[in-house]
Amino acid sequence: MADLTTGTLGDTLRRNGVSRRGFLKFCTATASMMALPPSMVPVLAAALDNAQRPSVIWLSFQECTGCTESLTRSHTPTLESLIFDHISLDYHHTLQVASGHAAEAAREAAMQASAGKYLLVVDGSIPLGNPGFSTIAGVSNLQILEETAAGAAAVIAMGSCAAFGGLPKADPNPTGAVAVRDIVTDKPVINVSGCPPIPVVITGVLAHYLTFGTLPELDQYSRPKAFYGTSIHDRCYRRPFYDKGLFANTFDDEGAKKGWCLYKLGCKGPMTYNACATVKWNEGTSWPVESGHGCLGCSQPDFWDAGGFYNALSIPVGDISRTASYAVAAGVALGAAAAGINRKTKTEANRQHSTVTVDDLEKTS
Amino acid sequence: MSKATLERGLNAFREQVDAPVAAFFSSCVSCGICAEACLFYTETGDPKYTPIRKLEPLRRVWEQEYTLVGKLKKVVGLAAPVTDELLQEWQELLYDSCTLCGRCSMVCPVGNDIAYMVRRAREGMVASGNSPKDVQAAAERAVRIGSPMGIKYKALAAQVKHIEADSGLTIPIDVEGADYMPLLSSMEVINFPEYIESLARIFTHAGLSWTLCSEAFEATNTGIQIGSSDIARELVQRIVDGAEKLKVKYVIAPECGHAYTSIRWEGPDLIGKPFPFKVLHILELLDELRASGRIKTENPSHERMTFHDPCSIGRKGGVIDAPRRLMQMVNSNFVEMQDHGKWNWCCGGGGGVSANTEAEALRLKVFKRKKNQIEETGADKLVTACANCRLVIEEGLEEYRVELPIEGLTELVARHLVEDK
Amino acid sequence: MNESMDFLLWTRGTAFDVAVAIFVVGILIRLFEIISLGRAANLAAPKGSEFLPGMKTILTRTLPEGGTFKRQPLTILAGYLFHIGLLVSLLLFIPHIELFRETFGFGWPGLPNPIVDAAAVLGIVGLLAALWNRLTNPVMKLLSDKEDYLVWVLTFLPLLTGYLAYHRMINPYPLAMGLHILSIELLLVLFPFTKLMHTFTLFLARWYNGAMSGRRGVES
Amino acid sequence: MNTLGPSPHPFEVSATADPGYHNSLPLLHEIAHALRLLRLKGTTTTLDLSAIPFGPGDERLLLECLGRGEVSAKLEALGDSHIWESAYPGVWVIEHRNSCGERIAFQVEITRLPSILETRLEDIEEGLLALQRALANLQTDKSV
Repeated sequence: MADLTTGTLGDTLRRNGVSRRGFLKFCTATASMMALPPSMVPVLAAALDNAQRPSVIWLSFQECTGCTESLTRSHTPTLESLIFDHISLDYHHTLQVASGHAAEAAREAAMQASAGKYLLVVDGSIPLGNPGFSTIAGVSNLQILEETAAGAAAVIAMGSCAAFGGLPKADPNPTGAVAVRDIVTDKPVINVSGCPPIPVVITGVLAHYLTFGTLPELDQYSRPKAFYGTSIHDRCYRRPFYDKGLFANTFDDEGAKKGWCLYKLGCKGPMTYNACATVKWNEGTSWPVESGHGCLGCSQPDFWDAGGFYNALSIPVGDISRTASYAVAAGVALGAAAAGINRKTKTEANRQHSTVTVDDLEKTS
Repeated sequence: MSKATLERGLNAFREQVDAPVAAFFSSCVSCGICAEACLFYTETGDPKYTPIRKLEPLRRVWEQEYTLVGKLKKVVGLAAPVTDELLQEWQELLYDSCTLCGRCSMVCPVGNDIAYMVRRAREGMVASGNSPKDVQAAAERAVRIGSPMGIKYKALAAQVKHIEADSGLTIPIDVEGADYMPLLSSMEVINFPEYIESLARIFTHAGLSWTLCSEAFEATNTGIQIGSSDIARELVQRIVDGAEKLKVKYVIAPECGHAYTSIRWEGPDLIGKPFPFKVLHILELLDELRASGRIKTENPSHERMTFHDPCSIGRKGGVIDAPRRLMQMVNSNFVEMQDHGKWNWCCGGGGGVSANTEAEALRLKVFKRKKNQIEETGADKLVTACANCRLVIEEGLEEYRVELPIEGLTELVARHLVEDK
Repeated sequence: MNESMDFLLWTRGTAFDVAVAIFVVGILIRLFEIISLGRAANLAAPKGSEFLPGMKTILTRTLPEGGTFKRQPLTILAGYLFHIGLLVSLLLFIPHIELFRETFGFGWPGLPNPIVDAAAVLGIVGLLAALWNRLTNPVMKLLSDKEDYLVWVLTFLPLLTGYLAYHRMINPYPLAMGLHILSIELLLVLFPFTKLMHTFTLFLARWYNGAMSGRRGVES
Repeated sequence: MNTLGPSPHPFEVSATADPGYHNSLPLLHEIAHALRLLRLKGTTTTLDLSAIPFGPGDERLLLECLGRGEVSAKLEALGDSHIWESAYPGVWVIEHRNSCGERIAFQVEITRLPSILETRLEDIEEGLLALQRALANLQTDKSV
């Protein structure tokens, strides 16, 4: 893994015995993944052939390793692996054999060797409440991130924790968790949100970086538009049911069996931007909505605190029924008070009435 | 001697705001539809005559005295106050250009009874001294002399004597225990004595016991027109006293619009107790007599006739079908105006407007609507049931150089009674 | 950092609670304010009853009298267009019904989205026509004060933001949704203290009108 | 391994029953349109099926509709790829799989011959060299 020999991706592939048709096939798949039009395949092929081998450092903070799982599980040797074979993953404390000081030494070596050029991938959020909440080799997450980010070309925040603070940040956020973007402000940060994120997204980002030497176009949340450009709702195959007003009301009713829209069961598809509906999960087998469960909105900021998972999106976060009941009680009390004041004003006016006679008709001048 | 002041006016406005008024003001969304129901707007095209706008002074008092936001606005000085200048400016709108016809109240999409509010707003105008001089003078005559036109019982007695001599009929005066006590409007005494003769003819024909009351013959009530319940109460009380003294069972309102409103609807509320007698409009009585067969008519006229509904009797009084049945009885060629019954257009002289010379030019201008309505029917004769409407229409037609005879429905019925019973 | 999502959560949380509370309390205060002013007893012998004619007028005033329609077609058409558009969008859009179900414990069937969408467009067109009418019709122009324009804006914004959010014409979606909810909260907060109250008081007003006519034997 | 057969779903979907969604139908129209373009102007079109939100059954419906024609090819490079002409000449289905058999791209190409099947010029050059070398070797062997 610490092989720092330079070379292009084309070299790597050919060394691995990849034919030109194989390479074209690979480029076709990559273009498809990056949502590039098929006409871009030759451009992609030419660029990838000459792509340089980048160094990657992967840091994990307050996280559950789900992101790493998502990325590495069952995907060897795959498209991702081709890319990953090409990159130099110089530090990943979950995956690497080395540990402790040896591992940290590897990280520092990579940082020095490729200063200003390496990509930094981060999963997990950073606790600001107390540096001791999460440390590696006795060094706080914050310190490691600041040090490592300083020499990075760009930072990829992998997963909703790194991108938005995620689960650790859920109310009341006991560790004072923050996202990478809250710490790293002077470098490009690409958020690859999701809990976990779709693995090909990171491959796509790397492919883009390798191909064009730049970062892909990003949305408002610094997420690659190619994957996060459309909402789950807009790409959902159940969308026609939403439009027709056909909804599942429970998880076992006729509507659910017929595959109707899950909006009423709390699907957060309309406000969630991700590529699940087309890329799907588990080797393209299925995805949450297809398997009968609404989208949780895991690629959106604060999804954990955005009201009940099983409440329709239009339902407010709080207990609106209770609020309304209290308000009715308060309204009746205040209304009675207002009524009392009005009656007093009116009674007083009646009391002050002085009878009008024909002698009073002219105005006092 | 007390005088009208702004303070008294504001207090009167405060008194006049009740739940309906508050509900009405809360509901207005300034859609302007009421303007289309008001002949003062349709005939002039001047938006200042939009009915709901005429209530601005009362609206301000409501908002500033009876709503939370209005009170807050007043505290921080954001509320536009009701001033003497405002009331002066609004006098024209609340008096000269409103006949209390109530047509706007019928079209308001949110259901605002605008005429109801104008009637109430006038209380504040009177108390603050912003009522028309002419109507003030009429009120004074009504209270001091007994009639807004200044006539006294002496004048009526002379007319009665004259009619009795001419017709050979008897007109009972102050007969205790009679069943029916008809009231008269002073216009009938002076301009249309035929009405008194017709009454005598009808009561005699039907064989009913009736009497006029020398102390309470005047039905008109300037207090209602100017908008002072205190004055109106005094005038209603005279009628109640007279009726109670003679122990009559029925008081019959004459062919006069606002008189019906005052004695039939506002009267009991003004004196604070239900009447010990029943109040009927003369047309209601005639229709009852027709239905029970007590009066019989003959030789229905073939002239093309149309009927003008006096607003206070029709739209605001519910006497709508009776005149139609009576017209059918005596006329075989009856034709309706396009908007009739509860949708009738006002003659333009109700609600004290005809007594107000300052309003004359405007009144004649807006009469165009009635003139057109009448002309569209192609009628040879106009029948109505209000002496005031009759005078206003006569004047209006003259202004527009239209020749058309006008008759009261009571007279028309009386003329067709079967002679020898 | 996550401004739009924080904003959405705020509008769906605290702000919504506050708005609903002000709305409910405000409406009750207003209704109490009105009804407490009372109505003098009617001592004149009635020609008809009050209750049923009042109820009837509540219904009949929904339709314009023929002559009025001929003279003010735009006022009436724009009024219908926007009221129907607004009510259909508000009451028959499934996400809204879910909100009512959550609040009141019961819901009702909704309409397919394209129909609601069309209704919203009609509502928007109706409101624009109503504004144009207000600015050009001499009567409405004279009658209208700042409040009339304020309530127009308050009514227009939810329809507009709802339409934009549904069609994803504002990005990101949480911002669109947040703006939509905020516009409704604005409406809710100012509702009890503006002419928007007519939504509730018109029932009182129409009833009083019908009842007062009814006792005089007139259908109003 | 995952093949073109239907995957198990929590509810039943059949190609004949109307499940209410048919993203395959508009796609078939698009294919027909592209085929017309190919005939008139010779324009080739590539449709990336993985960018289309298929519901359960959609893919099967599409493939059933397209059917199988007379040409079928298998490419063995970085895993197997299957390329076949549908029952409608000019409409090709291309399915790329990696060495684990996982699908990495799925396309419909409307063309006379899918470009991936064409031999690259560089490969021809290299092949020619290799062939010449082989021939030279043969001759050397003979001469010996």
